[in-house]
Amino acid sequence: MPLAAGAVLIVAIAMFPSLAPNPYILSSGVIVLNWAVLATAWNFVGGFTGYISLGHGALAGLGGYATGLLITKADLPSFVALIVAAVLVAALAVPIGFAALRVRGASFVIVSIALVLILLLVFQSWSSVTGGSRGLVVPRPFPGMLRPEHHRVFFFLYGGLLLLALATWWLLDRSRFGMGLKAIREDEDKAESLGTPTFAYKLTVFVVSAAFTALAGGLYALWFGDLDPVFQFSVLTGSYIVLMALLGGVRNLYGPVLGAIVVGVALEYFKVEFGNTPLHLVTTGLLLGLVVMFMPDGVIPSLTALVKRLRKREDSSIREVTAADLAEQRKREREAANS
Amino acid sequence: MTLKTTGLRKAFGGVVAIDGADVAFQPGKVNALIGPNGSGKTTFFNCVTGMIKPDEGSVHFGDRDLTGRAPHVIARAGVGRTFQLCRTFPRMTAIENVLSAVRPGGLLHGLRSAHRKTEIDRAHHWLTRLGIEHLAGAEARTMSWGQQKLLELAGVLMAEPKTILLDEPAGGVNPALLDRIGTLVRELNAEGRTFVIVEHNMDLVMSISDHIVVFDRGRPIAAGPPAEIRADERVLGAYLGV
Amino acid sequence: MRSPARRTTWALALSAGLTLGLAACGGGDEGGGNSADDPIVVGISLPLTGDFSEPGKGVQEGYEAWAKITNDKGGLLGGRKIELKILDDQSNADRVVADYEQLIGSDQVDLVVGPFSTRLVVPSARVAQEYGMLFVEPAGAAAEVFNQGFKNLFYAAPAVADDHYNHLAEYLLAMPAGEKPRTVAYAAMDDPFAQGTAYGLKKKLEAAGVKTVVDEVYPPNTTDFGSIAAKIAAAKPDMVVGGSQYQDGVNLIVALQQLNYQPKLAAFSTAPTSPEFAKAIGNKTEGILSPTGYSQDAPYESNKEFVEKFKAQFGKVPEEDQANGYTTGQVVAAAVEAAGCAEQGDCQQKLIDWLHGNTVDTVVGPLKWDATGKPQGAHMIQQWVGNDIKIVLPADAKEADLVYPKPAW
Amino acid sequence: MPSGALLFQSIILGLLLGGLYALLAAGLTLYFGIMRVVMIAHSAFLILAAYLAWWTNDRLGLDPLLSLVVTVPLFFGAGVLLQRGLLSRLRPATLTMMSVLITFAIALMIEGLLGYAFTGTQRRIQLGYGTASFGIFGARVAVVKLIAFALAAISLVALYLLMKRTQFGWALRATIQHQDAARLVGIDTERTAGFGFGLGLATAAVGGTALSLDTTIYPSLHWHWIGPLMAIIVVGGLGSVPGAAAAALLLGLAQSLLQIPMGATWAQTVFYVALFATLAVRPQGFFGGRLAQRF
Repeated sequence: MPLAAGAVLIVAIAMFPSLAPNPYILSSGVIVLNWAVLATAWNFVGGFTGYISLGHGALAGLGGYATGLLITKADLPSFVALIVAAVLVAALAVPIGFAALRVRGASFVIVSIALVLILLLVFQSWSSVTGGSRGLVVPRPFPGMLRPEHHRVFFFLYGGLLLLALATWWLLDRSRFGMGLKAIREDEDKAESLGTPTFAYKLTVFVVSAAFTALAGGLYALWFGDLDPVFQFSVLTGSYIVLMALLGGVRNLYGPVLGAIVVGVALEYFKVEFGNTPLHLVTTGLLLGLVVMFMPDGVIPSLTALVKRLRKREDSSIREVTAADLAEQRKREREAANS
Repeated sequence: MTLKTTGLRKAFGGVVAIDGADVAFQPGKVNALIGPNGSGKTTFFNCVTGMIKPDEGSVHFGDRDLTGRAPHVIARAGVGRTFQLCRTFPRMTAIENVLSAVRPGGLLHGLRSAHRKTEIDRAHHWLTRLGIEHLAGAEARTMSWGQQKLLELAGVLMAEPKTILLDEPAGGVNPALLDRIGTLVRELNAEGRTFVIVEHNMDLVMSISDHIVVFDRGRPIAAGPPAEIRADERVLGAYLGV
Repeated sequence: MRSPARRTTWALALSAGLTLGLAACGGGDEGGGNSADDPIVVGISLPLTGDFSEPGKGVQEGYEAWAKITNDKGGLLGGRKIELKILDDQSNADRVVADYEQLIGSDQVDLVVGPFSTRLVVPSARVAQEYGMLFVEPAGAAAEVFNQGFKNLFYAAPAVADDHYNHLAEYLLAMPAGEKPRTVAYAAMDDPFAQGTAYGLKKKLEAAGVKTVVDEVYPPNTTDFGSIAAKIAAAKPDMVVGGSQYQDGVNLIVALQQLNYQPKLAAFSTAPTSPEFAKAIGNKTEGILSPTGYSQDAPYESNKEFVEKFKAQFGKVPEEDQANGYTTGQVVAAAVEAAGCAEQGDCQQKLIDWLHGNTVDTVVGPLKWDATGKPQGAHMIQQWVGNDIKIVLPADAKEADLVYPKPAW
Repeated sequence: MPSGALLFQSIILGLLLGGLYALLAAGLTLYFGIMRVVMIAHSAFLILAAYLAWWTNDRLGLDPLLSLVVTVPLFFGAGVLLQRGLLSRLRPATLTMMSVLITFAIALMIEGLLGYAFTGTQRRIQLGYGTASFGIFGARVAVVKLIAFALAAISLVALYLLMKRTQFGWALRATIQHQDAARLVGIDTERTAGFGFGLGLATAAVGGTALSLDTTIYPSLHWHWIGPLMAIIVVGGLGSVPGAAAAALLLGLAQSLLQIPMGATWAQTVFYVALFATLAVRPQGFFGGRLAQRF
């Protein structure tokens, strides 16, 4: 019952600021919620269609810069700028998606990484507009507000955005559109032969995902106040998002949120305990590798499977191979037989 | 509506897989496409259903030119197909597998719930008809090979195609199921659906088809009713490699 | 659809638990009282790894020297020892903010002082401002630091970046028309400080009619300087000015030398004052100029003590970065002694008010600030002569004469 | 209009750079040809090799070129291990996506370990002949750049001869062109694939040493290489070694020439513009590749 679980989440978000012992913990909470929104937004593409994007960090950065530039250059009010920025990024996602989604698999990942790198170059070089490596200072949306209060407001804003993203995911999941997307994830050719306009579906969901990602990035810009291309367009952001979503489980509504909480909290915790060392990268890489090799479906399905197995052993004969693997196997056998 | 190709040609590098094929399938009948291994039958299927773009020639369904169109456009035009190695959506339940074949309208249409009663009823109807209703809630990957073949067919039927292309329906199935598939094809054909079947099992082909097209080296070399084909020496020659 | 429901409940139960876990952890270090024995905890975030790790470590040594020297003399406020709490921000703006957030909000430090590099100063000064803390910093030299409207910020060095070359500009413009360099090439890192130094000089020379023939700005992570050097060498300017940090300056000089380009004058910020500089460019340092805000031989009272005790502590002489860190400490200490307090809360405003109205004697001379926290002074100019770097400008502080045109490198 | 000397100088620099790109892109193409793997960690290994060369020089006082004696066999072994131990164990259905993630994870680990071992500080080999150069028709060519180019060129020629003249090369090319067919004629494609990976990674070892001679290195530098390299293999047509080499020289030259009017950073975007244009207009690449559409 996703609704009941949603209620639990709402209560947890509502309670957290009053439970947080100091502003630092509250600010960490904002960061974790930011990750949760990003991972959920990523999952619109990753979870539904199975296309793994390592470039969502760039979309968030774009949302942040668009918000900041609209405020500083176009004098829009902060939150109007946020919405306009999300619309702009969604519009930009159309040509990006057009290049990236026409081809499958490898090329999509290449394009997603290239997106991060090219935007980094552009935002560093085009300093007359973006501020270049000096960064961009985003005016405070609530001038004069003291920092702890500022954190609290943004914690709730992020909470609202997360719930909106989850609700959208849930609605899509139940729709025929969502069914078509899942079919794409399972077998794109087959889905197409059954009448699903796969390219249009992929593009649409990519745009939706980009819009949510941009909203999270824009909110971050308003909260954080300083944008620097090196950190807004970092490949690392995308890899954390992928790790979170995969770890939590991409097929589950709350998987990415769970992943974001686990990884996000761990990141903050290790930073406080051990400082900020390059070993973070090693750990991230190691975890990502382990998840890909041994738990490609994430923690939630693995745990459920484990529980199921412990509960009723007679089920253990269920085959663990996919039809695609079977097909591969059969192809081999057939060719061997034909030779 | 007649499904027909004119001068269809497809080469992979230097290998010509289909070489100027002119084929017309008889509407309302069970058509069979036979030929030795490597004669280009599956490539032909892929060209017709848009999985591969032909180099030359055209594909028509009735008056409609489907040459080089995207697979989903061809599917929506009323040409459904199964795959040689039986492809289902492994992590989706049987009922979801069938429901994904609902012909989606525009994008807004797609936002409607996938679980509307009329669609679910239709899906259950096809699962029942194919005798796998009891597996409705099971994920496809947990089903047996034969069950998956039936599930795949159920999905195709859900899209309400006028013509159905089956790529080796008898591949890897046991004799009991083979009989069932044969009966099903005849029944579904009797309800007005055209079939085109690529098959190696000659018993099945001869027993259920009305019209047979023989492929060799990428083009049809003979066509006609089973009795005629059985007597055709060119066919024998093609199979024996004479 | 029963099993997804159970999964979901699972997930939520777990996440709720973690949320509470996050709330609970790190809640331990509440600030204690302020009795006379309690140390004064000074929170600092520094780039100990990443782009700015070299200067970051230099500043760290400066801070450490300050803490040791002050504590050896009995601490501040009649016996309270100084305790440094240093975090590594990896030269990363996101981290630097989280660091100060942690230092002020969670660790409840009594004072905070600045990180290294302008890019990191602005975000961290904002955190300090929004918590109402004094923020003295050793490295935010670029103009934009001072137009953010900060009221709590003070730059603990003699001059902002744009004024670093003031003495050199004066000297060049005073030369007879025939000798004066007529064409100049500028290459600067896209960094507020580094670019500020080069562009400060550029503005003054252009105003006097000296022609700019190349004007290149490169991002901080640039490693290949071949094309920039090719452009400069092809334009054959009389003088080349590099707005550099460290490695980029080294790389650009090497690339220029590979093309066998011989300018009459070469000025680079920061890099030439580093102790590793000569070795890094294969000892072909002849005639290179560099501005510096600090000299070990400067005659100020506290400087002698600093150089001597620093040598004893670290076994080497202090450079500019170390001096900057030390100066920052001196400024904060002066304010603390004058205001008679060092803790979060109302005390911080007292410290800020005092600094706005007074002059502080430091190892780089007496410092005073305008309302934006900008110091009022200029940098000395050094030149590599033989195998040593010597002060050549201004005239009253020089150790050697400026050599012009410079010998071939 | 830039002067002729500057133009000529840029062409020389572009060709020298293009040679290195070509060698590295050849490695990436090998992986992709063998098992449709986009090896994100290729450039991370490149930087690792550069660090080993730097370390050889800085800590042991030896010429950085000597590090090749160790790194080439080491990387070959690592490549075989990587293919046999990790990539060949992934499910074929999701191989492409998951292998990207695996190699991405490896890249992160290498970057992290380099940062841990050598800190994030920029490093540069200090060679006695580091600033030496000679003139050629008015352009100046740095000795170190020429050595780097020679290393790349020799390795490419060796790779070419290996692929065309040896039995292993035949087996490798057969495996790339049609795995199943190769198996049918008795080639042990599993083993060949492993060796192919080793060969690919060995190019990173040579490339890294060449790179270290004249560039500053830092742990996260590999991101600035993988982007252009991926663009090169897509433009060259995924899976085609000559295509990749041609694209590498062309784009390296374009980058170098564009630096004159646009500056170093903007010039780098030429790779990505080429990448997007290729995918939008001609996904199979411009130099006779064959695979992009399906992968």
